[in-house]
Amino acid sequence: MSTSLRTEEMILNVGPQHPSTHGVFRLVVTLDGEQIIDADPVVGYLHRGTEKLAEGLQYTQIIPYTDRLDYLAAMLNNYALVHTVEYALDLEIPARAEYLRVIVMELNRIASHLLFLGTYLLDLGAMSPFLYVFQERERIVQLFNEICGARLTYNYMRVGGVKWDAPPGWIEKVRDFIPFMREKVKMYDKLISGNEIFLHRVRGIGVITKEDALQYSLSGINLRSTGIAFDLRKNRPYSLYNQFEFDVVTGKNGDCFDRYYLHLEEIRQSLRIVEQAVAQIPEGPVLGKVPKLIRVPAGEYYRSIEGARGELGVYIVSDGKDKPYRLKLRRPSFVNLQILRKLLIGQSMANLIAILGAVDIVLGEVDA
Amino acid sequence: MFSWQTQPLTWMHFLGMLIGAVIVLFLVLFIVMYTIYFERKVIGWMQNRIGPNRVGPFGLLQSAADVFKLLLKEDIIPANADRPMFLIAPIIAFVPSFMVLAVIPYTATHIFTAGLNVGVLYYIALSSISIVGIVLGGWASNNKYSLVGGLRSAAQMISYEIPLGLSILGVIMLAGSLNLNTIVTHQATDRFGWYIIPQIIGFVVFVIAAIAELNRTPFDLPEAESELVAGYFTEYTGFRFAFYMLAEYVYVFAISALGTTLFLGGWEGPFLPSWLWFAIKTSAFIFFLFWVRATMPRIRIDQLMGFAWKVLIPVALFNILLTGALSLIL
Amino acid sequence: MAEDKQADKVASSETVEKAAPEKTAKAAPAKAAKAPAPPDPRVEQAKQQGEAIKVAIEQKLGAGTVEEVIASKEVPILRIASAKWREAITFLRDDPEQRFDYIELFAGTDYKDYIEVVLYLHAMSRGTYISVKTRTPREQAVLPSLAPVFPGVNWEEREVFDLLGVTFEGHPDLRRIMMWDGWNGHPLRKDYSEFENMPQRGGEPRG
Amino acid sequence: MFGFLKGLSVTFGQLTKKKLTLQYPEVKPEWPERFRGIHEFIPELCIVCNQCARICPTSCISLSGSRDENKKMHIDTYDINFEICILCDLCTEVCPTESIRMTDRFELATYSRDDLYKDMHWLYENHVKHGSYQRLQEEKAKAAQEAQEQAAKEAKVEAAAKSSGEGGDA
Repeated sequence: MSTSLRTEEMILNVGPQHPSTHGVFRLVVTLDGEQIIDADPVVGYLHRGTEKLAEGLQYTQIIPYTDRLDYLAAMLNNYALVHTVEYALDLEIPARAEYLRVIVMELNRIASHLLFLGTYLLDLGAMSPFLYVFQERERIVQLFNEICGARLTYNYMRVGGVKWDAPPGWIEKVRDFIPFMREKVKMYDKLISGNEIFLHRVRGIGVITKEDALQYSLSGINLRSTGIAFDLRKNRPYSLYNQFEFDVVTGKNGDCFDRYYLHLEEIRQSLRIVEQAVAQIPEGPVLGKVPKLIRVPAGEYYRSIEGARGELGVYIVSDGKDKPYRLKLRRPSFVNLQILRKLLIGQSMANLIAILGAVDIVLGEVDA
Repeated sequence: MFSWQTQPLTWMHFLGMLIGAVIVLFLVLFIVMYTIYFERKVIGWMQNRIGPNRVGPFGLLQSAADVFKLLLKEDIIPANADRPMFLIAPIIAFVPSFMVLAVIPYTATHIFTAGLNVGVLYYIALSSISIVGIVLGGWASNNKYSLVGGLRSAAQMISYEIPLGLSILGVIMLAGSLNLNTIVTHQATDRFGWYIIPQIIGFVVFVIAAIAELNRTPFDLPEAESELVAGYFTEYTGFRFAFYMLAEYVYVFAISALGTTLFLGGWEGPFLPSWLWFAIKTSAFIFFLFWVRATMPRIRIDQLMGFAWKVLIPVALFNILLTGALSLIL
Repeated sequence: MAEDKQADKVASSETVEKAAPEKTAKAAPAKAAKAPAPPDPRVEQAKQQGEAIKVAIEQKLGAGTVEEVIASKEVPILRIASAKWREAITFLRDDPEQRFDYIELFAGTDYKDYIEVVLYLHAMSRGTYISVKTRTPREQAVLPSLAPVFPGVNWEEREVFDLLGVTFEGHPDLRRIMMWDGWNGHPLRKDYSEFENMPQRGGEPRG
Repeated sequence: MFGFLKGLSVTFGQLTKKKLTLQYPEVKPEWPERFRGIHEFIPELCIVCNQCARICPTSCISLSGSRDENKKMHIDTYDINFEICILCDLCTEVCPTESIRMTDRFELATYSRDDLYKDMHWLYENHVKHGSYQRLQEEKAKAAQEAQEQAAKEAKVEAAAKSSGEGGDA
């Protein structure tokens, strides 16, 4: 008779309908007691074939589709597409349009980071921050609503400029928003950053090393949290970013706390950029001279921008027609999510949500 | 002071006791209804929302509507569940929550209170029976999340019973009695005033352990919705779910009442009627629980266990030593 | 009207299919010849850069490893023989002169005659980036997997496998990623038709 | 050490703050002028140029028109399938006559999918109940103009009556 206890691994399906997977994401976790011995992320539940659809659409028509990728930062997606097309066409963009783009992009980055803060704290069990962030986000969303008529799917940028000029008083509203937001960032610092329970749950958890970050092609905050100062706004400036003063904030340990804190810091940096942009914005047209039917010259083009979640790139193969021959989107969430398996193995089950939340994914972008 | 215990048991007295029990039952249900309402309002206000306001004036009937909804809902029993256990678990969790209320002295006249000489012990002993209901519910649901939730709650609640009991020991040493009525009267005459002052360490330990016993944020691991969906009652619906909810909120009231009695002087206080003093103190205690819930993230399970065994129990033991030493010296 | 449009769309996509192979097949090599006509200094510079890298690669891995050097704007594009694909990428990552240690983009394109896989490599220490690509025939599309070198291309390769039907040899976990296992065909291939490849309903079998 | 106390002070401070809840079904949100809601369609202005249907990324617009005796195009049917419309505003952007516009109506919930297929008449009526900004503006201007004309006419009639009266007198 055997005296050893028979143990069994437990397979736990986290998702696709689980409160903390932020959408339809499934994680098949194999557990040995409380320890995770394997984790298999399953994606594709939100796959809409954007890349395939884009092959049958004109460039202007693709813009609304990009709204639906990373739906928390649609302005940045808009920009990534039009920027690549403009790059391919070597288009000159009117100055005012570029300034408006920078303002809305940075505001959108703030809104997106705010939502990360809220949902991350909600994942960790604190529910008030989730409701607080929506207040500031609401102000940003209202600003967007005034400038482009939509709260989430903006469809604001056009090849060669932006669709609308800022309505009267809009720039002032953005200016008023900056000090308000600064106060709120301080409040979050006070509410969250010092909380012992929070610190215990995120410090030293889900550590990414520099080498791993590079090997796994991480980008955005996931990469910067490891200490690598790689921000496309600085390293490969596009739009007007070389004219603004801001810092690339990096973490030290690459743990969940760094990733959380970098979101707060990036909100501060984005506020700095918005402040400068609002102060400098010139008058003028907002749409440059663009042919009615945009035909990208044959060839292949890749441009990437610093999205809210990392390097957001658009790769266009054109055969000279008004529709792309192939459009590939480099979605930062999709690439960043790959490291999840490596981060989870060996951790205890209780850290799963803290790690998953800190990677900061948007399923619309993961699945495209 | 009138007490049922000193009277001979006649049919009339039995009837009186029965009526008294039913009154307490309804009173508690009423209190629970408005505890839930209070929680939703307080947390709503803290989150810049207005909270429930649709049913009745100021949403006062919201909880009643919720209870009705739960009672009218279909009672779904999962096909693979352990049927008898699944059915009985909510009741096991729920019944002790009411029974513990028997020893709480609400007013100066103990009309509804059993002046039990082992009142504190009775409370702690009965409240641990609820754990059985929770573990059974988690097990019988045959759901992995439920199971994890149920086992977590077993580990957590048993661990936190110890610091809870130890933190009360200090009070018992000062009062020299396990009877809750006596503890309240002692506090009125004690030279330090309410026991929160000489027993401040014990009080802090008590509050932390109480929150953990209640499975409330930041110790709400058994039902951590972002990890375990709903923990041990994931599979429960309708009135069985309502039983769990009810048990949870009765305990919120009961533990607040116990804390009030042990540390805040119970019904004792000047000018106002004693029941009002009791209500005010208990509400303040409950408010604190909700306030913490609105602020804190959730602690991790291993940290939670470590906290109980490595921090709370030593602190509580130290408190007992300190109390003993101080009462010898002073 | 809607039907008209539908028909129109199908027709136009067919014309793309017909027109594209000659055009793109021409375009890629033609560009090298065409570019000097209005000499774009960016392209010229990029090509020089590309040639230098080509020399470095071929020194290590033998002549013929780099099949072609072209450029798109300021980005040098090196086409690498598919047999040496992994070796070349490993070299580009590990060589102290190159140190292209970060993959920005991993994309696959169906060009009717062949399938091309494109990589944008970034050198963190220097801040430069290049594009490398390789080709594989459409039938029996097989490429060596880069996942052992860069674990971060794991899912990207799965995506290309799923949507374009390229098998990556040596990939640790080659499964469909976007579509479910019962899906027929590879949607991003140009000859894919949703009508011919009616997918199997329901996804994974239930246990 | 006591970082959580700071957090407690933050949440407590919110207790007295103004509450932000919008009592939605009773109180409707106020949308800015550019808000992209459900379309309204004004058939009189349409020249059947088909641009909206062509630019639509989801092909949710279908229309047909015919020539009248003056060789002018007239719209016959105009349908938008709101099951797939993504309210991207591209159709109003390309419309040369502004016959398709976006209102501030945003509630599209129905009990049946068939109800989401909206025809020309529904789209034309859309502004009446829910008030497209421009449309209302126009109507107001029109009403004002009519009132003015009416007043002018009345003044004329009066003047005429006066003069005729005078004439009668003479």
